Formats: sequence, C-alpha cells, structure tokens
Amino acid sequence: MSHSGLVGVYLSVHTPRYCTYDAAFAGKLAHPDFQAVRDGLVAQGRHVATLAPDAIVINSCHLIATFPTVVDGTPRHAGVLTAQEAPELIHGVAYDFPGDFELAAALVERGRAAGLPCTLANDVHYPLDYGTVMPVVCYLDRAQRIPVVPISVCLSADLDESFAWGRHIARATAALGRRAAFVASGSVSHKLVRGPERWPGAAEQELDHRLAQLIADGEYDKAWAWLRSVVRQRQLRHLADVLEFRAKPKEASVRVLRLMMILGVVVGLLAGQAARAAETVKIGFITSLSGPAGVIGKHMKDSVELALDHLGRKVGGLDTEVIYGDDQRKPDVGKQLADEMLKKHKVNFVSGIIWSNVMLAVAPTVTGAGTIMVGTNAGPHELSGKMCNELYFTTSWQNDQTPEAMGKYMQDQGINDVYAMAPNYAAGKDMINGFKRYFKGRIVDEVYTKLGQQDYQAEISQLRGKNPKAVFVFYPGDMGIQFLKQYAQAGLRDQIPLYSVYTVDETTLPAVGDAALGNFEARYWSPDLKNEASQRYVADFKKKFGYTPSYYGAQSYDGILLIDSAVRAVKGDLSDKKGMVAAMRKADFKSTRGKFTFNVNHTPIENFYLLRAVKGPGGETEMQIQKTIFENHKDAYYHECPMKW
Amino acid sequence: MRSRARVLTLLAGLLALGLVPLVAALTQQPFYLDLFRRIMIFAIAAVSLDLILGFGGMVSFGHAAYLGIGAYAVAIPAFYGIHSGLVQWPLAMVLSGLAALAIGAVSLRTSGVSFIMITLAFAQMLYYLGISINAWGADDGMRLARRSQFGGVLDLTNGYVFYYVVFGLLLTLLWLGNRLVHARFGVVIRAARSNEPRMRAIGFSTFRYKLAAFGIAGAIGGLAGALLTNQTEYLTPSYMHWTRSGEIMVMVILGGIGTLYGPVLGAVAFLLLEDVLSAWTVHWQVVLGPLLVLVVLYARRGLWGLLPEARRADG
Amino acid sequence: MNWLLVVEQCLNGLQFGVMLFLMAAGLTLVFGIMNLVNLAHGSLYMVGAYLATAAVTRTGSFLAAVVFALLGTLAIGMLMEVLALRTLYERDHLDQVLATFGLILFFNEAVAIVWGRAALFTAVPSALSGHIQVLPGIRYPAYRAVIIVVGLLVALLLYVVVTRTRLGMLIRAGASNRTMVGALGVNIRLLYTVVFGFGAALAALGGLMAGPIYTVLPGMGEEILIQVFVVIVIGGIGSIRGALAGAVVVGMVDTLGRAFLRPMLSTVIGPSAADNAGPALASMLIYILMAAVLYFRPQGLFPALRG
Amino acid sequence: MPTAEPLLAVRGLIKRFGGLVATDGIDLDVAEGETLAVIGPNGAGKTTLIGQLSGDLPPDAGSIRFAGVDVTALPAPARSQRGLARSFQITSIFREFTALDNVALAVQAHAGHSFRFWTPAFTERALREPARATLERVGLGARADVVAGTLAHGEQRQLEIAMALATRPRLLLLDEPVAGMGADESQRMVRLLRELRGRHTIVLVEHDMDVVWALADRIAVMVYGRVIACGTPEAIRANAEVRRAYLGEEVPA
Repeated sequence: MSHSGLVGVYLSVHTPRYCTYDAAFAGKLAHPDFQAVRDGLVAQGRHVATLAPDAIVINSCHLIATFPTVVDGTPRHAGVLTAQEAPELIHGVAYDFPGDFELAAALVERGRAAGLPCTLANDVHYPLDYGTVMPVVCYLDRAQRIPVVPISVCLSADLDESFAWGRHIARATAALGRRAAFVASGSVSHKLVRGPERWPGAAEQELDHRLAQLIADGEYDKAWAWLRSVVRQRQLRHLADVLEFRAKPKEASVRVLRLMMILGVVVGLLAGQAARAAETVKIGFITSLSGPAGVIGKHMKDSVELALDHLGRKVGGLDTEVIYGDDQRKPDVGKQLADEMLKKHKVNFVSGIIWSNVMLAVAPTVTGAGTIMVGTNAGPHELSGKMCNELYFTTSWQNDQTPEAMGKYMQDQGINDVYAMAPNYAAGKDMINGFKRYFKGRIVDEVYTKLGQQDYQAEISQLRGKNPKAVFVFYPGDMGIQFLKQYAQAGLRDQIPLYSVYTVDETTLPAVGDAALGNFEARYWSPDLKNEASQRYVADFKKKFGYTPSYYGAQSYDGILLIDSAVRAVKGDLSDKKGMVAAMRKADFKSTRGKFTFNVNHTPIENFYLLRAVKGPGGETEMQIQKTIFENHKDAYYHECPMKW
Repeated sequence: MRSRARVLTLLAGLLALGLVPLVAALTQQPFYLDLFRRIMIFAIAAVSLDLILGFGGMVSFGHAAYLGIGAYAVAIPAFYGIHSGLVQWPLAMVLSGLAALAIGAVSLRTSGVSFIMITLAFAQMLYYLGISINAWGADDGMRLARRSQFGGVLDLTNGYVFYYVVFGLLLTLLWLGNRLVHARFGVVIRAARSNEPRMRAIGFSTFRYKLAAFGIAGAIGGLAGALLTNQTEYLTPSYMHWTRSGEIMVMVILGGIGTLYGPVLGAVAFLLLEDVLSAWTVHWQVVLGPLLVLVVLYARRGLWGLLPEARRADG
Repeated sequence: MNWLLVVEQCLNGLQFGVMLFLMAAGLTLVFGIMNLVNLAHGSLYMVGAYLATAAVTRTGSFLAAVVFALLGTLAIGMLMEVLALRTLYERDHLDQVLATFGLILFFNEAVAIVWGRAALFTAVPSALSGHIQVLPGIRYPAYRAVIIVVGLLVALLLYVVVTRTRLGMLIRAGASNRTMVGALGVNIRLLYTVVFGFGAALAALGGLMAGPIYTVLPGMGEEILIQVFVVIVIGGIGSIRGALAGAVVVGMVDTLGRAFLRPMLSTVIGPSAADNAGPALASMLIYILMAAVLYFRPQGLFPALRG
Repeated sequence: MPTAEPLLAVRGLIKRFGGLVATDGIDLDVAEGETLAVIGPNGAGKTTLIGQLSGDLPPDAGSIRFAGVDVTALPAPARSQRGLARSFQITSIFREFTALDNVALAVQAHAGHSFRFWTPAFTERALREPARATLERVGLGARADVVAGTLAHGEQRQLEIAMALATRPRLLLLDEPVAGMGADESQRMVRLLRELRGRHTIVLVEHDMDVVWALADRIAVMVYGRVIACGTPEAIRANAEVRRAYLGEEVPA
C-alpha cells in the first residue's frame, strides 16, 4: 500500500480504565473483560507500525467545538495531560508528538472552500483531550513519532456536514501525497452508564461489528443507509435520545455526529477506492530457470501460470503480479533474489525453491523479514524441525517422507538383500536414512557415488557381482537419466527390480522412455491421481502447455491456491499476517493431492502411493499409481518443532 | 604516474560506490545496498586474485577455494557459538593463507598450463571434501545464525554499517595493494612475471616471493569468503566449485589484469550485467557470452585498458 | 577377490578411458598445435550430441546421424574459429580462457533456446543394444565394446595422419614454428581453421557416442570437460600418444577407484571409516593423480616431442 | 700467473642432451682479475659451458669451484649472490621496465631480502643511485628513463652488462657481448670491456676474433665439447690444432 491518501481507518476507544500504560501493560486491569479490548488496541498499534503512515488524523468525541470545526495544525503537540473526567486514572501524563500544519491547513482550506465554518489552530496551548492523546501515546504510536492532526467534533454541524468533513479529510491527504491513517476515538456502541461492569453489552457491541463489517466489505451505501435508519428507529436508547439532543447532555449527540464523520471518511475513501482496489498481491517465485535444472523450473513456472488462469488472474480477489527469479541452483543467488523481492519489489509472499541448500538460505531471509513463504519443493528436515516458522509453509513434503514410504512398501513386501545407491551429498544420505527408518530388511551394500557422475558402468558391474534381490536408488535429474539408461542397457531391468525415489518422474521420463519400464517409485501425487482438482489441473496443463505436468508443478499449483485461500480469508488485507497464517493452517483449498491437513510444523500430512512406470495408452511410458502405502503420513521431525496451534 | 582520465574514472567510481547507500535510502530501495555490497565483496576477491594473476603471472584457477575456506572459518566457529568477528575474520585469513601456502608450495613447481590445472585440481579436492563432511552440513551447507559480532562497535545486521565495512576494506585493500605492488616485494613479483630466468641470473630465488604472494592472495581471498558468508548468512561448498573460480578470473580479465583497479571494474561490470540481463530475459547467458568474446577481441587490455594510458607505461 | 569382476571393471575402465580419449584427442590437437586453451571444446561435444540426437529422431538411422553430426560440428567449429578464435593464437592464455568461457555461456543457452531445457530422448541403436561374450562368464554391452573399437581406430587414424601424411607434417611444423611455415608459402590461417574444425569433429564424435548412454542436455559438456583437461595434462599437452595414455590411465584409475577403493580402504582403516572417506576420496582420485603427475613430471607422461 | 688457487676451477665437466655430449669433460682454471676468452665453432658447447657455470644447467658430471667453494650444486641465484654474474647470448632483460628499473632490480637483488612491503622500490635512493651510476658507466646514463623494450639492440646489450655489473660480481660470464652489433657499436663495447679488465675477472665467449685479440689474457679453444687448446693469444695463434679446427679440417675427437 504504497499509494497516498487514507491508508487505514481505525475505530479506537479511550475508556480511561485502560487508557494508561499501567492499565494496558502493567496488568492492573480494572476489569478482565477489557482484556479483549486492550488486545484489540495493541493489535491496532502493531498495524499502524507496519502501515507506517505519514500522519494520523484523529477525531475524539471529547474534543468539542460548539460552532466551528477546529483543526489543530500545531506543529508540535507537547504538554502534560490530566483527564478532565477521570483525574484519578489519567493524571500528569506527559506527551510530546509532532503535528502536521501543512495537512491541517489544507484541510481547513478545503472546509472553507466548501463553506463549512472551521478554524485552524496553531497554538502550543491549545488543550487536547485524553480521547485524542491517550490512544496515540499508549497504543497507536508509543514512540510518538507520527505527526498527529486532531480534529474536533462540531456541535452545531449536522449529519451531512460531518459526512462532508470525512470526505475532505480523505481528499486532502490524497492531494498532499500523505499516507494518512484516520482514527475515530470512540466507538459506535458507546453507553453512557455509570459503572464499568455495565459496559456496552453484546447487543451494543454488535453495532460496532456491524459497522466494521459493512465498511470492510466496501458496502458504504448500506452503511450510510443503516446509520440513518438506526437513528430513525431509535433502536438504541442513547441514540433515540439523540433526536431530542437539546435536552440530553452533549455526549449523546456528539456520538452521532462523529459516526457521520467516520462514515464520511470512509465514503470519502470512495474517491480513493481505486487506491484500495489498486492494491495488488505481489508474489515472488524463485526457482532454477537456467542450466541443466531449468526444465524443473519450467514445470513450476507453467503450473503457477495455470493456477493464475484458474483464479482469473486474481489471487484472493486482488490483482496479482508474480515476479519470477532464476536462482541458477546457487544458494547465494537465491538469497540475493529473495532480498531483491523483499526490499525492491516489496512482495507479499515468496514461493518456489527446488533445492534444499537454496531453501535453507532463502526461507530464514523471507520469514525474518516478516513475509510469508510458501515452499513448493525442497523439504530439508531443519525447516520441518527446529527451524520451523509461523510464516513458513510447504505444499510439498519433508525430504525423508518419500523414501520412508518406499521403505515401508518394501518392508511390507518382505523384500530382502537390497542394494542401496545415492549421490555422495547431504540429500543422498537423507534419502537412505529415510529409507532405513521403515525398511528393516538386510541391506547388501550402501554405495555413494560422485555428485553429477555420468558413467555408472563400474557401479553396475559391482552391483551385479553382489546379485541383490532388489535395488533402491536416489538419482535426481540428469544423474537419474544416465543411471536408468545404463541400468537397462546392462540388461538388469528384468533381472533385478529397481525401486527409486525422486528419480523417475515427468521431467526425466521423456528422456528415458522405455528404459524406465517396470521401475517402482513412491510419491504423494501422480498425474493419474483420481480426484477432481488433480484431473482438472492435469487436463488443463496438457491442453495449455502440451506436456504432462510433474509433482514439481502440482506442488507449485497448490502453493498459489494456498496463498489465494489466505488472501481471500482476510478479505484482501495483506497486512493481516496472523489472519492469513490462520487461514493457511486450515489448508482450505482444493489441492491436487485431495483433502489434506497441515502438521504442527506446517508440513502436509498426506497420503503416499506406490507408482510404477508402465506403457501408457498413447504408447509412451508414464507413471501410474499401484496402491496406497501411507494414509495421512506425518513427517519424522514435527516433534522438534516448538510451534503449537 | 597515471593518465588523468584513469585517475578521474577511479575517483568517480569509488565515489559512486560510496554514495550507493545514500541513493538506496533516498529511493527507498535497500536492495541496491545488498547488490553492490555483494559486488564489492567479489571485487575484493578479484583484486586478491589479480595480485598473483595480473602482477605475478600466476594463473590460479582455484582461487574460489580460499573464499570457501574463509567462509567455513566464519561458519564453523559460529556453529559452535563463537560469533565474534574479531576471532572469525583473522582466523579466515590465517587458515586460507596457510592453505594457499601449502597448495602454492606444490603448484609453484609447475608453470604455464600445468600450474592452471594443478591449482584447479586442489580446489576441486577441497570442493569434494566439503560436500562429503556431514558434520558441517555437507552439500546442504550451513546457515550463519548470526552475522559476525564486533562487540557492539560494528553491527553488521545494519545494512548500511555492513556496507561501509566492506567499502572500507576494499579501499584499504586497494591502498595497501598499491603500496605492496610498488614496494620491493611487488617489484620482484612483477619482474618475475616479465622475465623469470633473468631474475634468477641477477640473484633472486623467486620461489619464496611467489609463494608469499600466493599466501597473501589466499588470505585476502579468505577475507572475501568471510564477508560473503556474512552477506548471504549462508555458505555451501559450491562456493569452491571450479566455475566460481572461473567467474572470479573472468572478472579480473574483463576488468583488465595487471592493475589493481581493473578487477574492481570487472566485478562491477560482470555482476551488474548478470543482474540486469537476468532480470530482462531468462536467456541472459546467450547475450553475456558473446559480450565477453567481444571484450577479449576489442578491449585487449580489458575495460580498464580502454581508458587512455599514461604517457610512460607505468611498469 | 572375484577375478571375473576385476576383469570386467578393467574393461569398464578401458571403455571410460577411450571415451575420454575421443574428446581429449581434439582438445590436445588444438592445444598442442595452436597453443589455444579452448574451454568451449565441451560445447562442441554437446553440439555433436545434439545434432546426432536430432538426426536420429528425424531419420531413424544412427549412421545418418553420425555423418550429420560430424559435418555439422565441423562447420560450426570452423565458423567459430574464424569469427572468434582466429586472432587469439598469439594472445595470452588468459584471454583465450575468457573468450572461450564466453562461448560456453553462448552455446549452452543457444542449445536451450533451440531444443529446450529438457533432456532429449536418446537410446542405444537397437542393433547394438545386446551383449557380447567377451570372456567366459563376462557379458559386456555391445555398444560399449563398439566405443572401445571406434576409439582405438580413431587413435590409430590420428597417429597415421599426424606422423605419416603431408597434412600431419604441416601440422607438426606449424606447432613448432608457425611463422616459418607461413613463410614457406603455406596458407597457415586456412591450415589452422581446418585443424580446429577437425578437432571439433573429434569432439562431436565423442558427443554422439556418449549421447545414448549419458544425458543430452544443456551444460553436459562442462562436467566431462574438467576430466578431459586432467587427461591431456597427465598425458602431456599436445601429444596424441599422451592423450591416449592419459585417457586410459584416468579411465582405469577412476573406474577401479570407484569399484575397489572402499573395500581396500576398509581393510586398512575399518569399514565405517571407509564408508565415510571412501566416496569422497573416490571423487578426488583423478585430481590427486594429476597433482602427483604434475609435481613429479610437469611435462606429462609422454611430452610432445617438439621444439 | 701466480700459483694461488684460481678464482674459478672447473674439473671434468660433462653435460649430455640425449645422445649429444655438449661438454665432454672440460677442465678450466680462471685466475682472479684475468680475462679468459672461450672461442670455438658453432655448436662447440660454449653456451652449454656458460649455462653450467652460471648454474642454469646442472652438469651430468664434474665439479665447479668458485672462490674456493664447490658451487656445482648451487642454483643460479645462489651463485649470483656469491659474485658470479652473467649476460645472455639472446638479450634477456625486463622489457616493460625502464633501463634504470632493470639495473635497480639487479642492485635490489643484492641489497638484502625483498620482503619489504611499504616504501616504493623505484624511489629508494639506495637502489637508484648505484643503478644510475652503473648505467653511466656503461654509457646508458641518458637513456635511464626509456622503457628497456624500446632500446636499440646495442643499447640492450649494454644494459645486460650494466645489470651484471650492478650485482658487484667477482666474475663476469659474458656470452657473445657483441653479437649482432654494428662496427662502431662493438667498438664502444670493446672500450667498455677493456675498462673492466683487471677490475673484474671475465670469461668471454665470443666469435669476433678482433674483440678476442683485443681483450683476452688467455684463450681457450673448444671443439665438439672439448677444450683442445688453452693459452696466451700468441700461443693459440701459432697452435696447429687451432688452425686445423678453424681452417675446416675437422680433427675427429
């Protein structure tokens, strides 16, 4: 929300009992029920912090002017406050925050132009009420750094005048290029009754929720109509009294006038409507687009584009911009891309990442910057374990889960004398360890080969010498293509069954073809998975791109849908991280793997299937699901993750 | 004595580098801070390589190994809880310097292409060693939980402070490098490149000086490694892969060998091009490749060489 | 020790060595004769593999693919020499490294643009997909046996051309004193272009033989390039004999190391330590070998007899 | 010549290149202050001899004693430190550096270790003064600041002598100092070398017989890697063996 104009509207309250530091933070709350209100105010404060507005226009119902509307443009508001109505609760509170003379002057100028009686105060001694000072000093801007423009309630103004003032505030801030927040200090459900325990009950509070909901949904006309009707229907006792306001204390009438101003502000935002709608969801998608691994990056990028098509190019109902980055399979390049997206493009989400070492460099950078990260492939055990983070989700798996599934299947089949092979690097050892977590049979030998090795003839001869009953391997990308071809060429394909993980998939099948026939794989998803979302994804993908999608793609497709579900849940308020995280935790979207839930560490709990490479209807080799190995399988590291929810 | 054009370009360049943080602050784009800090770190590595490559004629194709050692010298102590930069950075320079001395002792017995290949061989050995040691993350690498601490005096987590630390180190390196290159030690190295047999005939046993230069270059490379780990808060053995040594070499040659300022220009040009082109098209390498060829064909002494030279060849 | 296995591994080592020789021959020819460090030799190996694969998928015949790949890469090699490399012969090795590094970037990306980033489908020609009985009890893939034969034939052909023919004499003369040969009226520029094209064709032959058993994708040249440089340095730069000897030595050491190093090591330092150190050591073996050779015999095992 | 131990004593020096025996058991003595010329047809092994004396070529057999010390095993730099300087048959100088720098480097080589990283070497008076003086001495004073590579061929030969002198040598090995020079240039070189006679022991390898007769105290004649005669110029002029060697009737070894 980098555009100017009103960027935030807050319905704030200033009941003396929880309007001081002691009451708010030192635990001496007058009444436990205020806890929720206090937390709401603290949340508003945090929101103002992330919003970092250039100015706050605050309208407190205790700052009353009888004839003109007073706009206080004093450049510096400093003084010592004792609340007029509650000297014993708020006394001797020093305050010193800047003002915004330019904005106040512009506001008064607009008011005068529109024929509204108003004066511009520019006087250090202009008295501010506790309704103006306390919410700012205690909750909204404790550092007292943001310029504040108090604006009074005008007793003799009618509803339309208050409404007009609202629109002027919105337009003045936009014209000056200020990113301003409007604070209405006092709530709709104000109840002028003695005794804190008889504070506005559920019915009155409902008014607040109703108004907030109407404004949030952008239903300004309805809000306008509702407020007028509330006044007419005398639903509220104190509001009913308003009509004979001459006879009632000024508080009651002031309430309605302020409501009109709030509404005016909000409706005034209509002018700024475009600004709000202009807010786009920016997603940074980092993967490997160049070099030998570029093909995997292409699968992911195409799937993201397809997801956007299915969402009508709008994530969470907002315009969406996806910025792709090529990490060239290098962790430091990945990190630099993440920095660029966070600081330069100011993205709201970062997603993608194929390789574990790149993920371990990028994820902490993103979550550290307070941005939500949705991983769509790499599943290093650290991120499912002690490095799990509230802002980090993955729509794939934890690396070890797939070999665990294969280990379980081979254990259940009672296979023995297995020959295990993998490249000599961290992921290779993870795979074999994951396999051994469930496979308890005899392992003839564990062979680790050079990373990126091309010729496996020596290892194949060695393997044949040991004549094992089965072979388990992990050879991703080009290593897999070479190993499979050489394994078949050595004539072992029909002698010793080959079981593998992350080796035979839709990115390598085109290059391996029949040499993969009969190969067993374990995976959480396959193009032939029978569920409506997956079938739609596969069909549309083939139609749009002309090749079969892989799990790399399905995970990325799900990642975008997850983000969409979160943004939709918070109604497009991208600053509401907590709300989005809560929404994501529900995994409330039509995933290609079917219904699944997130574990405590934000790693999916999902099924794992046994796949086999068979001759497809079209004649080429494809993977088909044979049976389910695990139902709702949890990763092996979630107990290391401290998160509880 | 350098030509005016070169002195002006040099000053303008260094001034620009110094002002980047200001520009970044004004345009609300802190990203440029990270981009140029990374460029300066590689400039330090390139200048250290140029000490032996440009001035000493020792074409080391394994210089990235010392960056790797420097990086590990920061990450491993941090892994065990020692976060003080005052321990890590000197350790990085000492360890990489010693490694360079050891590798140099063997490599300097060869010359020409054999020297290029043997230095490459040792770097690849360190690379494969790195990816097979599980205790330190092997290929997955290690995360730097906290950047090097300097007892609150220097807070590297603050982008601007870290930027000026790197900038200061680059300036110091250029200054000290300049002194070294013109002092007796540097003269011996440069003369050995010009005519080794003649050096032996007039009484210099050049081996010990070349080895010392190799060690110094390795140590500064180690410092660059330490900075790089703090920059990316992460390190993997892939920092030591031969293609990374190739990239540092390209920066030196692209900038112009045999001058301390060439490699800085080379680093800026190469990494900026990489960033700009890759943002423009995913096929950026098809543009960068021919560009390098053109530089070799038409800018014979590198980009720095394009600037008019001083009247008398400055030795 | 199962002797049959040892013999089979030696055969594997020989085959891997011959495969390396196919590439090393072209590189050492260009390097030795024209004193040109050509990092882009791996790219020509890749181009050869791609042209052959494209031809096989279109025509279905492996032989047609071989001819098409050799001629195509010959032309590309000569074009590359004329456009980029011709002026670099007198230049410093450093400039040659930078220029050819640029060519690597160009070729990898160009191939990706034309054929896409995904690996192409390649398979051993059906005629050669069977096995042959080399020795009682040892069945050896026919295709790999063909590689050995082709490799040795190429070695013989090269030896004859370089030592017995007029072109060979010109090439050797050009190596020792380029200007003198030019002075004798020989169009030295054309000679170098032809030699470079010939070197490129050799690389292409290596590429098209490797295609069916390795992976054909952008960047496939660089992984093998480093091993080939090790070969020519061990063998002795510029000497065809050296390239062959170096290739076989590297092939054997690397293959036998991967097969038997761990068992041998475990007898010395115990199985668990061997399991950990073995693989790492195996990957480093050829580099340790090269460092040793360079230390004791910097000019390589069979230095080229020139100058 | 006094019977004190010779400054340079060579005994049984043999050097083979494959089948070719370049120096076939050479014995030679050079007394302090003497100028010995070594002459012989091309390929007689003269340059191989100089190479072995300077330490660039390790002999296959035999010994070299210099100033009473067996230096056979010492590498070239160590011999230079002991005062044994040489010039090269094919000019070998630092082409990118100025003439003054070239000579200053030679001075620097003998002015302690060069592990100094601070003061710019080209401004150290302790190196520049002696270098400039040596340049003056060989007649290149005016050309001090010219880049060596751009000097004329003759001037470069003079520069080589200057570099040798700058190492304050006890013995000068000069390998064809006037090779490739015009008449007047070689006259100037001879005048320079005559000036050095007596103050330095000189071993002079030369083809130009005028230069030899003008400078040599003694002459050694080498043919096919062997010294077939050694003596005063007059003796050598009269020696039948030498005439036959020079008149082309090769005497089989």
